This record gives sequence, C-alpha cells and structure tokens, in this order.
Amino acid sequence: MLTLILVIFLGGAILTWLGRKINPLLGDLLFLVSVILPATMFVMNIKVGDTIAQHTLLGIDLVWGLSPLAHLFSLVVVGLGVMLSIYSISYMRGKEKVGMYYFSFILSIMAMLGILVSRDWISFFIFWEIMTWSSYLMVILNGKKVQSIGIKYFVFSALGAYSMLMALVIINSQLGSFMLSDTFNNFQHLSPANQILIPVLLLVAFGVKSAVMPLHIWAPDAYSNSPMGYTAVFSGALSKMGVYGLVLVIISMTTQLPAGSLIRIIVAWLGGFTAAAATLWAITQDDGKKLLAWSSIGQLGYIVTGVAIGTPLAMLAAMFLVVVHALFKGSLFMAVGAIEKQTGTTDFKEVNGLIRKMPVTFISSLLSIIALAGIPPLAGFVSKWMLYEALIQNHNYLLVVLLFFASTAAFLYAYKFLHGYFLGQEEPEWAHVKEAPMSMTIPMLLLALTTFVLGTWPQLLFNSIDSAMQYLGYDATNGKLWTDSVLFSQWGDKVALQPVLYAIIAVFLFFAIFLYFKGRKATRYVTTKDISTSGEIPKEWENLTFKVNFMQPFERAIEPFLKRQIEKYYLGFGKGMEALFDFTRRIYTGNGQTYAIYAIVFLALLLIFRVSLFG
Amino acid sequence: MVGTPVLFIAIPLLAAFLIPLLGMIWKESVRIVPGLVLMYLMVLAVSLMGHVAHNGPIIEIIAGWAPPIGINLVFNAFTGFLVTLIIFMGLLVWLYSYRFKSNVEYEPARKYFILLMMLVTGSTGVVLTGDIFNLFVFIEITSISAYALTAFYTGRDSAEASFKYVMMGSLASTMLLIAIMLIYSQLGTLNMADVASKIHLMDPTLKAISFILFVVALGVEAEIFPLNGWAPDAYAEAPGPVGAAFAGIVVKAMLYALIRFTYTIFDLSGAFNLLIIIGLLTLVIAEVAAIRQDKLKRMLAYSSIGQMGLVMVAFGIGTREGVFAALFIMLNHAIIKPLLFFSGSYLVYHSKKKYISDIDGMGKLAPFTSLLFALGAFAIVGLPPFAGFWSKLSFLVAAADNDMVLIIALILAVSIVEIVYYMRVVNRIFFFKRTTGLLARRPTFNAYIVMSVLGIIVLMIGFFPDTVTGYIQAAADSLFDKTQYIHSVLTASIQ
Amino acid sequence: MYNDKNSQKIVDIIQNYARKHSLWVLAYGTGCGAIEIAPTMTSRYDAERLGIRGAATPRQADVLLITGYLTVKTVKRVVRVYEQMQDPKYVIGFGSCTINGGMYYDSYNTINLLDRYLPVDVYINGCMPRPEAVIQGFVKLQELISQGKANGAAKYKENLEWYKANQKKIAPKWFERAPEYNW
Amino acid sequence: MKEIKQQMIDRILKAFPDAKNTDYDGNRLDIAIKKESVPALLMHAKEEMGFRHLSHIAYIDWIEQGEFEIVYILWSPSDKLKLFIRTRIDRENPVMDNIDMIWRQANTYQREMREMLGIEFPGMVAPDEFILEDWDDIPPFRKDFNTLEYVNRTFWHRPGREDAQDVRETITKRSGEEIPDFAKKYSR
Amino acid sequence: MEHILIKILGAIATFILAFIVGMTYGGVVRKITARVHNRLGPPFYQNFIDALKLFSKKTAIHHGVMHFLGPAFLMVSSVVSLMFVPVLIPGGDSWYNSWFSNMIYDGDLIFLIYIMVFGSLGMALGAGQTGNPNSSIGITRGLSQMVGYEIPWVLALVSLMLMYKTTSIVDFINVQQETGTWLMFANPFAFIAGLFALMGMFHYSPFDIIGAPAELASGPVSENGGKFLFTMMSSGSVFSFVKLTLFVDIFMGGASNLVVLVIKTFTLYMIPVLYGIVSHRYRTEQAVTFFWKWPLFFGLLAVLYAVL
Repeated sequence: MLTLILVIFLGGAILTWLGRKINPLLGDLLFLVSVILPATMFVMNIKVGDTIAQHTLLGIDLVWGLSPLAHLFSLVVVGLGVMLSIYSISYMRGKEKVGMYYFSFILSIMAMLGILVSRDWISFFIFWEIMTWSSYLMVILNGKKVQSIGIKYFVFSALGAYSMLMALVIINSQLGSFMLSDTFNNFQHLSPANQILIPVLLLVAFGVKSAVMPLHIWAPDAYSNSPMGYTAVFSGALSKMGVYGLVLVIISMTTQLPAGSLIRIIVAWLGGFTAAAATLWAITQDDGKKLLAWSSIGQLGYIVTGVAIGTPLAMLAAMFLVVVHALFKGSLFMAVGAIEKQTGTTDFKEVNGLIRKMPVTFISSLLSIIALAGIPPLAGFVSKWMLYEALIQNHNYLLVVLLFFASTAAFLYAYKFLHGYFLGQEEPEWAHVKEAPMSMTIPMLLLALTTFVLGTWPQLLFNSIDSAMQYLGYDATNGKLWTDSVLFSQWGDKVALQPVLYAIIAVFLFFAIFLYFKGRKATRYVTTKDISTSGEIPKEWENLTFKVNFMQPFERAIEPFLKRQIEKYYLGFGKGMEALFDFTRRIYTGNGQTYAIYAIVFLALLLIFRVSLFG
Repeated sequence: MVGTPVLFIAIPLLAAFLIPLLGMIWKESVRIVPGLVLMYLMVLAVSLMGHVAHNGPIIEIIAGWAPPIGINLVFNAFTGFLVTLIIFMGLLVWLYSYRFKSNVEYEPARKYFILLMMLVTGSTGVVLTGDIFNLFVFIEITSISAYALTAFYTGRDSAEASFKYVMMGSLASTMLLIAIMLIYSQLGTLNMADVASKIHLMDPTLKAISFILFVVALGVEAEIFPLNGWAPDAYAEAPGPVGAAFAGIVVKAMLYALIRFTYTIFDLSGAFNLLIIIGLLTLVIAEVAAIRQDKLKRMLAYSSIGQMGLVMVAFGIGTREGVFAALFIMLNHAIIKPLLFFSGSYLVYHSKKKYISDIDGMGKLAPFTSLLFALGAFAIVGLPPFAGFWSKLSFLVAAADNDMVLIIALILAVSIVEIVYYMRVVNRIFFFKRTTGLLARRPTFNAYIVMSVLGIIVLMIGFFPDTVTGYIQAAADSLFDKTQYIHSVLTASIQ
Repeated sequence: MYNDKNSQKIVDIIQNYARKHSLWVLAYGTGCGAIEIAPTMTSRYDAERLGIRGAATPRQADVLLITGYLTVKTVKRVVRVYEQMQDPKYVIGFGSCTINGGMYYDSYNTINLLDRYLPVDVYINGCMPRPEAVIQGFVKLQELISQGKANGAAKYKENLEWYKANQKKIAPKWFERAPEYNW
Repeated sequence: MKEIKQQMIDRILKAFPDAKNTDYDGNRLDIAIKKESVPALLMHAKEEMGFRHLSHIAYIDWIEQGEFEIVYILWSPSDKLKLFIRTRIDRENPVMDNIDMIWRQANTYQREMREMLGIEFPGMVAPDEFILEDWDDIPPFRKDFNTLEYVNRTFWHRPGREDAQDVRETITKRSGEEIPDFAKKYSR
Repeated sequence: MEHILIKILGAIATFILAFIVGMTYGGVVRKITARVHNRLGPPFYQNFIDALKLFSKKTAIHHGVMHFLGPAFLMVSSVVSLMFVPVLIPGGDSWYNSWFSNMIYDGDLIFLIYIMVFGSLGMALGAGQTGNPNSSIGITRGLSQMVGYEIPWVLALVSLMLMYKTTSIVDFINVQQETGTWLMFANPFAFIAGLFALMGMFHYSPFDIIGAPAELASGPVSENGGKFLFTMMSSGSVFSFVKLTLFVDIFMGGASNLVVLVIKTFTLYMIPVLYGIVSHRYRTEQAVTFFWKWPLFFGLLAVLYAVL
C-alpha cells in the first residue's frame, strides 16, 4: 500500500506535468487528484507500524514503516500539502512553468512522506535527495538570480546530504546495517571517534535543512525566491524534515554519549542564536517574503533549541511548535502569495492599505501573526511557554533570556508585516485590488483558525505528540504537564488556557461593543487621506504611508550586529576557493611541451619514490 | 554460441578494410556495414556473456600455440563485461553519428567509420588479449585511430589537439615498450598469465621500475594526472560522438590494461596506494579545473577525467567491493557521459566557440535534448534516484569498509564542486533568458533514439540497479580471482 | 441653540464643567503671535492650572487658537484643521490681525476678517496681546462654555453655505478639492 | 582688491564684448548684458571665474520703459566678490532663459518670478504653484496691479477701519490725554 | 453561579480601583511636574476632568474596523493582565481582600509578560490603520524601545526565578512573606535592572520619544480623539497600575491592604517620574542602546548573583 501511494505520487507528478502540456485544466485536475488521493490514502490506510513495505536494491534492504514520531510529522506534511495544493491551483493560474511547479510540488510531498516512512538510511537518503532537488527546482522556478541563490541552496543541501552520506556509510561499515533502528540500538558498538563524528555529521546534515545558524544562509533567499504556494511547504514542512532528523540524532544518539550533553548544549545555543539573529534580520527586511523567510529561520531556531534540550517538556514544546509553526507560517505565506497574486508585488514599500480590500487575508494574517508572536489566546503561546518552562527547569537561564529577546523582537517584524501590507494609506493605485479567490482564502483561514483552536485546546495535539515521544523513549507525559487545557509547570505553576480565553473574549467584546456600536451611529468612515497632516490635503498621488526605513531607529541600534553577516565570510571563502581553482586550472597550460615535461617529471618522481611506494 | 572471442577483433578489423571497397560499390554501405558489424558483435558479446556465466571463462588460443608461448584471448566475466560495454558504446556512437554534422558527405563518412572500426578493434583487443606485446599492438591501433579521429575536423585547433595527443601517445608507447622489454628480459615470457605466475622471480627494483613505466605509459591514455594534458583539448576539438567514444571506449580499455597490470600481473603491495594517490590527484584537479571552464565540451572532458580518477580510487581500495564499485562507476560513466556529450553537442550545435553561455535558455527551444542533458547531469553528480547515485553509494560503502574516512570526505567535497558546475549549466539551460540569437538544432532521428536509450538506461539503473549489478559482481569476482585466471589460461588447451 | 445656564440639563452642566476645565489647545502658530504662547503655557503664567494644555493634533483638540494674520495660503489649512476637529470645538482669534487684518489690512494676500471664514468664539485684542490677555481670553471662553454660549461649531454648521462661499471666494480650487464637511 | 576687480571686468568684457560695466565701490561688480548672453555669462562666471554661488535673483518692473529687469547676484567665495548681472526683457513678452540647471536654487527664484511678475521660463520643471495658489488676477508684483482695489474687491473691511486714524489720536480723543511730543514725532 | 457572579463583581471592583488609582497618579504626576517647573499646575483630579471631557466629545469619524479595535485590544491587554496580578497579598486579613483575587492562580509570570505586550500590538494595529505616518513612526519607536527594555526586565525576572524556583507571582509574594525580606534587597541587582526596565515601560522622559508631541503629533494616538482617546487614556492608567502592582508584588513584598499598596506603588512611581522630569529625551536608538548597556549589565549581574 505504501509503495502504491508513493508510486501514485511519482506517476501523478509525471502525469500532471504531461497533462499540463496538453490542457491547463487537465493539469490542474490531475494535480489535485495526485496530491489529495494519495494523501488521503496515506492518512486512511497507513497506520503506525515498523515494517509496512520492504524492497531490496543492490543487496540493501529498504524498509518502509511509520513510527509514531514520523506519524506526527506526516500529519503536518499531508495537511499542509493538501491545503497548499488547493491554494496553488488559483495561485499559479496565469503564471509560467506551472507544469514544473506541479511536478516539483508533488515530488517534494512524496519525498517528505518517503523520508518519514523510511526505516533505513538508504531510502532516507534517497528521499532526502529527491526532496532537495525537487525543492531546488522550486527555488529557481522564478528564474531570478538562479546562479547565486539556486547554487547556494544546492551547495548547502549537498553539504548536508553528503555529510549524511558519509555518516551512513561509516555506520554501515561499522555496524553492518543501514537500518535506523540498528544504528540507534547499537550505537554503543561504534568506535569512540565515530561516536562523535557520526552525530556531528548528521547534525550538519539536518542542521542545513533546519537552517541552524552558520548553515542557514541559503534559507532566506531560497524561501523568498520560490513561489509562495510552495514556500509554505518549504518553511512549514520541508524544513521540519531537518527537525525530524535532529530529533532522531539528538534523542537516539547523543543521549548515549558521554559528550552528548555538550553537543546538545552547543546545538541549543546555536538554535537560540539562530532565533535571535534571524529575528533581527527579519526586522530589517523590506519584502514580506524575505521577512517571513527570516522569521521561519528564527522559529526553527526555537524548535532546534527545544529539541536539543531534549527534556520531555522541551520536546513537547518543540513538537508542538513544529505543528503550529507549519500552521501559522503556512497561513502567512499563503497570505503573502494572495497579496502577490492580487497586486503583483510583495514589497512593503510598494503596497499598503489592503485591509479593506482583502479582509479575509487580513484576518488570517492577524491570527497567524498573533500566534507567531506567542500571544496567549493562540497556539504560539503554548509552545513558547512550554519551551521557557523547559529551559528554566533545565537551568538554561541565559538561553531563556535570549529566546525571550527574540520573541519580543519578533513583535517588530510582526507589526512590520501587518503594517506593510494591510495598514497605512489606502492608495488609489491599489483601489482595484479585490480579495483573493475562495480557494486561496479558505485554506489560509482554516490554518489560522486551527492555531486558534490549538491555542485553547492544545490537548487535541498533545496526545499525538505524546505517543511520538513515548516512541522516542520518554515516559508518558500525559497528565503531568496539562489537564484539560491547563498547563502546569513543575514548580507548581499553571496557565489555565480556557479561562484566559474567556476573559479575553469577554473584555474584548465589552470594549469592542462599547466603541463600535456606541460609536457607529455617530461615526462616519473617512478615507485615510483624511488625516491630520497640518491641515494639508494630501494629493491623490501622494503616499503618506510611513514605509521607507521603517525600522531605522532599531536598525541603527543594532548596526554593529548587522555589519557582521555570516554570508560575507562564506562569500570570502567561496572567492578564495574560486581563485585557488583558477590557479589549479592553470596546470593545464594547453602547451604540449609542458605536458611532456609533466610526464617526464611524473615518471622521475615515481622512480625516485619507488622505494617508499613499493618497498 | 554465435562465435568465438577472436571475432571481436577480426570482424571490425576486416570491416575497416572492407568499408572503402564496399563504398565503391554502394556509398551508403560505409554507414551501414559498421552498424551491422557492431550489432553482430553485440549479439555475440551477449551470448558469450551468457556462456561465460554458466561455463566459466573462454580461453581462445590463436594460431595453435599453447598459452605460455602463443597468443591467447581471454573472455571471462570481467573482460566480457568490458567488451560488451565497449561494443555497446560503439553501437551507440555509430547510431548517433550515422549522419552527424560532418558525416553527411561520403568521403568524411568513409574515413570516420574506418577509424571507428579500428578504434573498436583496438579496444576489444586490449581488453581481450592475454599477451603483453599483443596488448602493446592493440594499444597502438587504438591510439593511432584516436589521433586521427581527434584531428577529424581538419582545422587548426583540431590539428593542435591531435598533435599533443600524438606527442603524449608516442612518449607512452616508448615507455610501454621499455617496460615490456624489462619484463621480457627478466622473465622470458610475455603471456600475462605466465608473467603473473612468475612475477615473484623478478628483481624487485626492476619490477617496480617496469610497473612504474606501465603506469606512466597507460596513464597517458587512461587520462591520469598529470599525463592527461592532451585530453581536454582532444575532447573539445574532436566531434561530439568521438568524445563520447573516448570516454566510453578508449579510456575504458586503457584503464582495463592498467588494472590488469595492477591486479593480476604485478604483486606489488604499494600499487593500490599509488592508484589511490594518483586517482585522488586526478579527481581533485580535474574537477577543480572543470569548474573554471567556459566551454561546454572542455567542462565535460574534465569531468570525464575526474570520473576516471574516481574509478582509479575505487580500484585502489583493493577489495571486492571496491572493484565492484569501480566497475559500476565505469558502467554508469560509460552511459551517462555519452548522454551528456551527445545532448551537449546538440545544445551548442550552432555556436562557434561552444561557450557554456551559448546554451542560455535552450530549455525552451530544445526541451527534449535539454531534459536529457539535465537527466545526465543529475545522474552523474549522484543524485538519487538516478544511476550515478548507486555507483557512488557502492563506492562509498567500499571505502568506508576500509576506514578511508578522509578520502570519503575529500571525494564528497569534490562532489560538491561537481554539483556546482553541472548545476550552473542546467540552470543556464532552463532558467536563463536566451541572449544569443542562435537557434536550436533538432537532433536527427537516430540521435533521438540513442539519447532516449541512454536516458532510459539511466533511469532504469536508477530505479532498478539490480538489473546490472549481477554482471558487475561476476566481473569483479573474476578480476579478483587471480589464481583462477592464471590457472585457466595456463591449462587451456587447443580445442 | 443659544441656551443659557437655566435651560441646561444636568448632563450638560457636568459636560460643560468638564469641557470648561479641560481645554486642549491646538495653537495654529501663524504670524508673530505664536511667541506669546510659550510664556502663557510655561512657569510664569501657567495656563495649565486652568486645565489648558496643548494638543498635538486636531483630532484631540478643543480650541483652535489662531495667533496672527492669515494669508490666503494659510487660511485654507486653518479651515481644514478646524473641520478635522471633533465637536465640541472653539475658535479663539488672537491679535488684531485676525480681527481686522491689522497692519496687513491692505495686503493682496492676507484676509482681514477671520469670522467670515470660521466661527470665532472669542477674539483677543492687541498687537500683540500679552499672556495676561490671552488667559483672560481663555477665561472668557470658559465662561461662555459654562453658559452654553460657546457654540461656534453649531453656527458654522448652520451657516455652512455662507462660510463655504466666503472660503471659495478666495481659494476656489482648493475648497472644491477638500473633503466634504458634513458632521 | 581693485586689481582683482579690474582683472575680472576685463576678463568678462573680453569674453563678452557686448557687456557693459558700471563701476561701484567695495566688492561689487556690476555687469549689464543682453538677455541672450545671460546663461553663457553665468556659466562663464561659475566655471571660469569662481563665482560659485548664486545668492539671489532680483527683479524690477520698469513699467515706464516697458521692461523687466532681472539681476542675478553671484558670490565668489574665493575672491570675496559680488557680481551683479543685469539684463532687461520685454514687458509685453516676458520670457527668460531657464538657468536652474546651472544652479539648482535658481528654480525657487524663477518660480517666484513666474508668479509675481508673470515671466515665463521655458523648460523649467516646476509643476506646482509656489506661493500664490489659486491666483487668477494679473501678477501682483507688476506695477499696474492695484492692490487696494483688489483687496476691496476680494476681502472685507471691519467697520471703523476706514479713517485709518492714528491709534494715539483716537486714544486722545477718547480720554483727553495729551500725547507726548516724542510720540507725535514718530506717529503717522 | 454565585461564585462566578462574585468573581465578576470583584473584577469590576479591581478595574475601578485600578482606574481610579491610575488616573489619580497621572494627575498627581502632572501636579508634581508643575511644582518642579515652579508652576501651580492643574488640580490632582485634572485627569478625571480630561477623561470626562474626552468621553463627552463626539467621535465623528473613524478609519476602519482596526481603528475601533485598536483601543479595544489595548484595554483587553490592560484588563486581562490586571486580572492576573495579585493586587493584594492573597489570603491577607483585610475584609476586602477576596475581592481582588481575580485569576491570580491561573497565570504565571511568563504568561503575564506576553499578555502585557498584546495591547501594544493591538494599539499598533489601530494606529496603523489610520494611515497617519506619525502614528506608524511612533509605533516603530515604541516597539523598538520595548525590545530594548525587555532584556533587562527578563534578566531581572529570570534571576528571581532562578533564586526561588518559581514563575508564579503569588509564590514570589509568599517567599517574601515567609523570609521577611523584600526581593529588592534579596537581589538588588535584579531590582536595579527591573527599575530601568520600568522606566522604559512608563514612557516618561527620557524614553518618551514615542509620542513626542512636537515632532510626531503625539505619535500613535495622533488620529484618536474623543472616545478612542478616552479608552486609551483609561487603559493606560489601568496599565500603569498593573505595572506598578506587579513590581511591588515581585520586589517589594506585595501589599496587605490598599493603603500599603498605594504607598508602595506611589513611592515606586515617583522614581521614573522624578527622573523623567529632570532628564532630556533620548533618541530611539540611544534609548535602545542605553538599555543594552548598564541595565543589561545589572541584569547579568543579577543572574550571576542568583547563581552564586
């Protein structure tokens, strides 16, 4: 069944691509079918189990099964995949290279599910690479800066993939098996050097995908350069594959190591720095896509920190954030996509005042932003609270401060995002803009509302996370940390989510009614041109919205930080390598005499060193 | 059985001589006869492979002299595998160049196919022969036809490239001859199996010197660093299918000779380390040079050299898995590189200087060719689920089993370089705007077939690698089993 | 409209008390009169003890204080600011320039009578009026408010057409472009 | 100083033979020149002679001669010299060359002239009105513009203003106080 | 049912208390400022008059739904955070004590920090929709400054959490009750860092660039008059009460009855007020970097002190 599902995906991808060539409508239809049909089959039929399908290639057993942990992640992938596929139909209408988009979309969904069902490293790696190049196709789909952004993405992916490849061949040579379970169970049988080397290699591999700090530089450009319908998958699901790997490595490997706690602390701090630095970078962005891209990196930093700390609560928080981040970031990227679709730009400096034009988009963005900022009635708070609790329990106080700083600074870009698109002056230039079609707004609203529901009734998700964590070897956390929407910390503290929600709703309604219904009769809507600007009447073409250098005061404050880009060091390294390569290339002078001399010298050298070579 | 191994040498040689004669009668025959010959040889090779798989190696004795004295041909799983590969490549090259750019006219076509037949003769001879001097002869046949093919476009650059090749080649021949002389003077025999069984009697210094001379001599043709200066020029200046033939036929044959010397004939312990060292050098420097190339064919040429380095490293591992990986890489390389050469030469067909930048935006104009090129590029850098991945994986597994962690790291780092330059080209094809006004050239029908076949094989190996691994495994076993080789040759009798 | 203290309801009395003691002034500092605002507000004369404080924007302001001559160019803005203020609102004309044009009575570009364009509740005489006079003006306004007589806004609304005609006479294009005022 | 001034004048007269010099004391040079040569002379003064700064552009309405006079006032920071360049243009057809590409700030003065005198500057980029918004009368700084008539027509006068009496006299009348002599001296 | 009714009435009583105290403090500050300026100043009840006047003003225009909801968000943040702050020591002996135990057992310190910034986001949205550039500028300044003072604030709180292994405000009060030592003496560095943060939170000079009237036309509120401004003003008053009470609860041992509460909060309040009266105004980046120098240092010192 599992094989069938993957084959349907693969065949569907090719058929969609061909179908799109024949008739756009047929392509759309095939696309929907080949995402939703196998996704439904996956959800309905594939139950948690160790070995569901098995193949042998090259004498290597490829075993496919579904662990509870993978099941949790597969929910994210399938949910986002289905939502985004519905969204993509409208989003991609009238754009170029739709067939390629559909193809890569389906393939990456397949690859992600493949990663999750892989119970051995080889199929893990195969699907990992399929995921990489199908997403690579997406990154360069727009054809902008292909050579720099695309190559950057691919090189970093290859760095990660080859680290993994190296690790897994070493594992195989040492343990004689490619199975994940054998690796984790027999980890102690590895030599001490390999016990350090392999987790580090795998951390690099997964760190690249989950954009941990020094390995993140591909991410902002890759995220923002791929089509928005896919970026949601990219940030929401694809990067979570890195997290999935990190969970496996950290929980199953480093816990068996004496030096493991050091590695985990390092990774946790890297995650913390990622969160903080990416947040600061997000603040400086003037493009919604880039802002969200950096924001995704920051949120992944939280997740990585939670995973690396690895206490039950931290793990719970990280897993919860994995799901919630997929929801709200998916919704936000969809919103940006809708704006891009309707206005043709995503630059804050160009578009503004869409709140009355695109109310549904605004509402879902607002809910998602509140979740992103971690404000109580929505789900982001639950994960952040649990993460802080976990860190405090684990005595990582400075890390708490760092993450707290990151999450406070996140307000800046959250506001920048909302202000940039929806608030400010309503321009006559954008007067024609309409709300995005239903197939775009409904998925994003659904995702945003889900964050709302999960924020108040997180136990809906906790059970699933709980079984995933039991699979990883944690005790059942059920009942210890929450009961009926009350979160307990181990210091006897609690946050009761439902009373909070009711209080907020009650007070909010009271004042909203007070202001709105009392005010509405006497109050008249005036356009945003009618503002108190020293009595001046703004001309039609004058745009008074504050949008250039929006965060300049803050940028000035963090200027020393902004000067030091990691990317610069990489670029310097790349330039140096290119120079070295160029120097090396000149060995081939194109001159026959030189080549003859090479041959003679080579012969002479061999003859001179023959004793050391052959004894 | 459809025939005996000697036909692999005899028939193409005969064809080479017959082609001009037949051409006088019917001009089209110069194109058709080689095809027929190669098809027959393909059938022969496959049937012989089947025979070998069941009945063990075939030792054919030429002219009725028993092995230590006479010349014998050895067709076992290993040589059979290579011969099949060579014939298959020859067939594809023939089909592809049936009416290639400069073959349209009668006169160049006649020359071309004569030379191609000679090339096949020499290469199969190199692989099959069991005699060292005979090997030298076949190497000369191969080289000389290769020199001529390099200079096939009678231009200034082609002539220069060919001259470089000739120069290096004659240097190599001299050394080869000296090495052969050394062996003969010491052991009094030139039969490989015989030499192998007596090699321990040889003076260690002379043994090392003669091995070194063999390495240097064969290294020129097998494109090892630093003896491969001729190769980029030759690849770039020769016609596209000839480049493919070099990568798929000549280099394979020469590498075979090198491996045969290393594995079977000589018993030097350091030889494997030498292979690894020169293999790594070749790999690193070739890939590094490839990234800085601005002409497509030169880039492919350097990539080809790099792959050969990788094969050499794999052979140098010295285990059965290593040999398996090496043969697998060879097989993949023999399939993917021609695919790249074929599709690549159509992508830059109309371009004068064959710059990489001339293929910007080709994806729109020539979607099928571009797609195949991309497939080849994805496959050769080892992206799953394409063919290259499995060979790379088996290589890495073999290397890891021997604790070559640093070598693995180095090779993977070089692979990143490889990815960069291949992806740059693929990006240019599909995602750049067309800058030059050059139009795309539609591939001819036979070129379509060749490229499709290759593409399908790439995908097939990618998804079902087990279809080919059986043969490779048998070949590896056969190479590894030195005593069995010696025994089977020396005990062979005239049937 | 002109209701005296006796006819006020209790709500009005409370509201007027609050309005009277909380005058947020938007000082439209044209001409030389703005120099007198600073001493009025600061330590020596301390207008804040009467509940008078500056407001930053017309939306928050109660009193529009026009401190000098108004050219045609500024009168447009003043009218606009006045219309942006929220009810209840008052206008104080400050200095003789607002009363009769002052020394600029014969300038081609300076209006002479402010009350043709805006409903002035209180004029403060003088050129310049000293801070004492300013405070006296405010006290007068407070008296008017508590008596319910400071209803220039209502007057403006009643005679909107007349005011608009006067305004359009000096700057026709501008006032046609201005947003309609109908609250 | 004198030598430099003379040197300057000589240079100008050499380059522009039709220019007329008027001698002034101090650091002032005064050149009258034809309308057509003005931009060339300005360029020359700026680029060759060090008059890098345009201080002001003054304008005079010579209604009797039927001409407008435009005076470009330049300042040389290195030589501490002022250069007045005068030119006269026809009052009936008031068109002058635009020089805001030589000095950006000239744009402001030219816009003022355009509104106040009605001189056209072809090629000047200034879409908006500058000072006089909604003006539909003849330009107010022309001498044939009757200000009082315009004011009477456009604005209103508060009653009691007509006599335009001295304030002190009014006070005297009301209160019977004597005005001190010094006050009389300065009163209107 | 009766229980809930009492809760609701208690909440209303708390709100009224917070409103009155906050407003009065605001008026007193104006009076004190005036006296420092050698002025007579307005009466201490001036803020009530202003509020009444704003309430009685007509609100003739609005700029859209968020313009309405912005002040409402702000009020929600104030009131909800008020509900989670123990106004008086829980279980104290004064007869009205139970009125003010709203939901203090249902949220912890981290929760409170988040719910406190909720309002500024809401208000930012409201200000944004007005389309007035001054509002947006003020908002960015305010948010930037918030990022600045949040670090010393969190460092101070974390150091206390570290010392007493709790994140509950009630527990902090209890600790102080049991040991008899106020936390401002138990960890003075945390108190100093927190005090700096408090100064930032109140947006008094030198950190008042957010609503600088002369250059920004009062910043975020520049399009709000009448009832909008009334709501903002009252929520601001409530909010300052919340902040002061929270600070008193954590660092100064809480208050057992209202008199003590007023004394303690007023004393605390005077620190930013008096400092503000005599100091100049920082630019935003100066303010942010200021918070990242000495307050950050004291915060780190506090954590170090707590660890040792």
